[in-house]
Amino acid sequence: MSSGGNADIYHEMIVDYSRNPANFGKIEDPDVTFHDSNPLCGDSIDIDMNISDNTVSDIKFHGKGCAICMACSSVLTEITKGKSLEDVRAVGKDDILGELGLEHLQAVRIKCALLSLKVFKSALYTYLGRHMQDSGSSADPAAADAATSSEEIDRLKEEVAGLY
Amino acid sequence: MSSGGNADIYHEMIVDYSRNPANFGKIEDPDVTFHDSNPLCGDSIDIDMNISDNTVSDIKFHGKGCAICMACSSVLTEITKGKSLEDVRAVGKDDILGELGLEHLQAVRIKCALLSLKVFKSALYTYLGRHMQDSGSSADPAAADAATSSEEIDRLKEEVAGLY
Amino acid sequence: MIDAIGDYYRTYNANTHRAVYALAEEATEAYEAVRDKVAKFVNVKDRQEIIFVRGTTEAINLVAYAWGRGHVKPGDIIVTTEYEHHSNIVPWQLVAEERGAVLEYVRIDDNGELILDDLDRLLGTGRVRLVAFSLMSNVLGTITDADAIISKCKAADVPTLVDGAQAVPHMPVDIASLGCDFFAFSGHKMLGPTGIGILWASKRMLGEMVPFHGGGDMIREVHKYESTWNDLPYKFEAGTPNIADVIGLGAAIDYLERIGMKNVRSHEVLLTKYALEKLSAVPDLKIYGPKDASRRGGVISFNFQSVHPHDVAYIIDEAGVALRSGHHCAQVLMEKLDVAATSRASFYLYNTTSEIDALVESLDAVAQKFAVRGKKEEDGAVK
Amino acid sequence: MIDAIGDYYRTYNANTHRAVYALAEEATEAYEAVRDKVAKFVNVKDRQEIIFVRGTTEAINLVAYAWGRGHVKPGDIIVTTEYEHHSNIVPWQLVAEERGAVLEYVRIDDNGELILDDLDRLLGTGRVRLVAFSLMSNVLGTITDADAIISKCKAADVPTLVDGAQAVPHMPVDIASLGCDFFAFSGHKMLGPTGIGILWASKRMLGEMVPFHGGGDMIREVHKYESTWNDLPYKFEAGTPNIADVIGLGAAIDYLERIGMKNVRSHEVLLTKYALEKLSAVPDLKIYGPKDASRRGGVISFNFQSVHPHDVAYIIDEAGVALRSGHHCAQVLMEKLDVAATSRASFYLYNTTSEIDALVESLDAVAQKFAVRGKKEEDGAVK
Ligand SMILES: Cc1ncc(COP(=O)(O)O)c(C=O)c1O
Ligand SMILES: Cc1ncc(COP(=O)(O)O)c(C=O)c1O
Repeated sequence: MSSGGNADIYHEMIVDYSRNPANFGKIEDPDVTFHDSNPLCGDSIDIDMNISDNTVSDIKFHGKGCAICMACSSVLTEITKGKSLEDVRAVGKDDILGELGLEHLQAVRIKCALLSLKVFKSALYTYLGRHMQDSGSSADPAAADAATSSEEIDRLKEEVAGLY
Repeated sequence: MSSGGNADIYHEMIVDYSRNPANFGKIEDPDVTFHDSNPLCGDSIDIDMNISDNTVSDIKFHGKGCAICMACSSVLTEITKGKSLEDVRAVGKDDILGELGLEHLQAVRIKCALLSLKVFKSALYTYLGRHMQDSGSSADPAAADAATSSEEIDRLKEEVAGLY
Repeated sequence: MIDAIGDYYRTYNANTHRAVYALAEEATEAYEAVRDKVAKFVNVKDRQEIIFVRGTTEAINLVAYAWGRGHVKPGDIIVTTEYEHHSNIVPWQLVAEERGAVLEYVRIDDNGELILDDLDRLLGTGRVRLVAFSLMSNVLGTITDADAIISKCKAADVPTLVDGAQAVPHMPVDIASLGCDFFAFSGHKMLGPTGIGILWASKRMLGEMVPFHGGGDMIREVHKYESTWNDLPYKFEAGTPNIADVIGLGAAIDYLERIGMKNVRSHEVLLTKYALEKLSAVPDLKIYGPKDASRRGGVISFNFQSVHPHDVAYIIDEAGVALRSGHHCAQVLMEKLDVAATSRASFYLYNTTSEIDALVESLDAVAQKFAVRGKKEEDGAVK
Repeated sequence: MIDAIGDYYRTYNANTHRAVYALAEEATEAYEAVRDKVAKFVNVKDRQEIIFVRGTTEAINLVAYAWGRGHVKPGDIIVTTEYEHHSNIVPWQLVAEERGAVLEYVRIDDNGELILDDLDRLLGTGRVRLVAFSLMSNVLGTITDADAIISKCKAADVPTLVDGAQAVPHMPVDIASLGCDFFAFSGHKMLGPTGIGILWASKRMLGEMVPFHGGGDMIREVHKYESTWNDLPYKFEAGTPNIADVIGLGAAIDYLERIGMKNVRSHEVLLTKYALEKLSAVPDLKIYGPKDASRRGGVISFNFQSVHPHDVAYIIDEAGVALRSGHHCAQVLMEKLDVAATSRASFYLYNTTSEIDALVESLDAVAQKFAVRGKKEEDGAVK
């Protein structure tokens, strides 16, 4: 009956990240912040971000989560930090899972692994939505440049809804 | 799986009674009347009675019911008609079932057989309860004679509740 | 189906959703897989709209509490029909009383079909808040003209609830093309276990609904003084679900799909045609509902003029066709037909014409026993 | 239990109550016999007070709807405790919000036992309408001092609801001598099937209650515009009951009675004592709840200071003792303990001390893997 190899996923990298998560903490007065939780296990993650020049200039996370959640959150922040908005919009679950050798994670644990990605994408569309309004009422050409269509935001929302 | 011998209970006497029930009908302006039904099968019976000199001087029933119900109602009215209140208070389910050879009736059909007895006993305590009040406020010695203690009425109510 | 339930208890008996370990995962997967099966079986696109409940009764009560109490206003009209099961009448009586609304009925004609003029008249008042009807009468067998009703209601912007308890087991049902707002049915009527049923409701309606039962699994976060709710469908599935019976229902659906609902239906049409013909020849027997087998399902209700259906069922207990006598939880219909009860034969995929022959034979014997041809003198007369 | 359910479907699968024929009679008898068994098992004198529901959650919601909505008034206080399951919190939040009442909590002390001074204070306001508490915490194992609570409530003329979901499977329970007004429990926690549970309520309370679900079986007579209700307990059992699972529950009760609940309890006390001792030796492990095995049941919750319980459960899935990690549907308690989740081991009559040894061994392995002795630098710190 046992699915076997449960413990395999707890390799050194995961354990290390869970003990020393990367980019763990809060940003004072961040450009955008988002919170979500998994109702079944009680994991809960906040992500704070600063965005300048269409780039994730800083990102930190905090909250409570299991080792899988902590490791994936760490990897997510490492992957996205310093990247352009365009690049991070393309980050998907395979990028996170692949980095940690979790491609074959069981369905129940997928939520642990992807909670932070969900929060990240939510933070992103929150930022873009706000930014779009701003750019509508300002004459800043850089902002107009970065402005995103509302379809793009809807697409992100859908992606979040379909994540797990 | 079949309990066998179901049809045995439909002997001639039952069929006859169901086709020609005894004392079927209504009494104009009866001394007491009572109605009840079986929620599961939809059988419903009314009993009307006249009572004089502490005797069931007349009794009729009407309503809808199966052959068992009709036969038992017929037997009940035949047994009780003309009898003293004391005697009819003692009439029990075995008197009815025995008369029709239904001693071994299955649990589900017992309700069909005893609905009219339940209605009869209910009519009786309704009458006695009313009568007790009457006798309290009147000086009629005959009434006082027949007057029943409220315990006796409670006992009847309990009997009704425990019938099936 | 029995095997599926036994397997569940023997192997992956663990509570769904709650725990991490492998047993629980298998239980959750099996449970959720049935949700997909159900969605496919009745053609629902979005699995989040499938809510597991105890049965049709709970499904309709859920709507009455979680939607009805918030949306029915004093003076509103809730419409149902004369051939409904109690579970599609009593919940609306309770809501109507609580909210100061009224319950009105679409009547039936002599053929046992709905008089849709009644619906037009009621919709014309502009006060109708909901129209609730069964897709197939469990007494008369009548197949409701759901398309006509739903398009009238849509035109009047009135939501519809369909009781599919009798229809889903006996004919192909396509909720998407029906276009109703709520749809309820029961597992035990489709060869599945007791204790499990389904409410389907559109996302739009579910979004308008408050939670029904509070408790485990339906929450997102519980704090001392407030809580937030879980996503659909879990918001409406509080407490330990009836896991084993959901899995049993899945097995029943597999079985029905292997046979094919079209085949189930056409087999029943054949049996019904045959039975209607044979039963018409039984002396003194009144048959209720449509005479045309293409407009009805395989339940046939009938009565001898002078033998109580209770007695009929009891005497022919051995005939090999499930014959029930009673009000079939449709007392409003009984009142309309002016009887206390009816006898009802139900045909399903496993029945044969020879069983119908056996039924008719035993009915003939009953007729003989009670000599129904010779009418009793009193005949309902009250002296 | 599995055999009983299989038997039911193979032989007497027919709806209870409704039909005359023999199959139905056997089903009804088997179903009703379980009602008697349940009554005897928890010492209830009157079988009419035993209502079959889906589980504890539905039982408590039934009370919240059918009694609560009629009796809780604006400004009233409903009292529950910090160690309740969501099913004994959320229904009261919903009632409180709807009726303009407030929900208040009896807190727990560091030992995981209720601070009854809180109850005295609340009862002192004279505004308490109901006190709802579980007889045994499903997380801490604490056995509630029900006698003290109920006698305080009786003195203040306040009704009490007892959640017995965790207690009934694990210790002898005598409802008559408890003296509460409502009592709820679930079949699946006592080796019975999922999908079945029990609400017991005193005749007096049941008499004050309006129907909950409307539908079949709960009615006496249904007319178009009004209905009358069936006798107890059927008034509260609408729709096709979960017959098979009721019968399965009967088999589970037979089994427990053969063993004897006193024996179940004393076996668990032994295991709990043993486990508490062994677990205390695991490095860095915090154990919640009473330390005295005579004041608690055989569920033990614990946490490593620096390994998430989710990971613990996953890693030791093979240990042979059911170990769950999560909030155990007790998020209010988690908030109080200041954790997201706990690991929880549950002991029952079939467990042995060698399984506890295996558990402790694998916990040691987890501790080693995560090297819990060497604390990580950040340790909860937020930069
Ligand atoms: C103490 C307690 N109360 C209530 C419940 C809820 O029971 P159910 O999910 O069967 O409705 C449970 C367990 O699941 C429990 O442990
Ligand atoms: C048409 C119809 N509606 C509702 C029901 C009630 O279903 P349940 O008793 O499973 O809740 C039934 C059958 O029992 C039915 O035939």
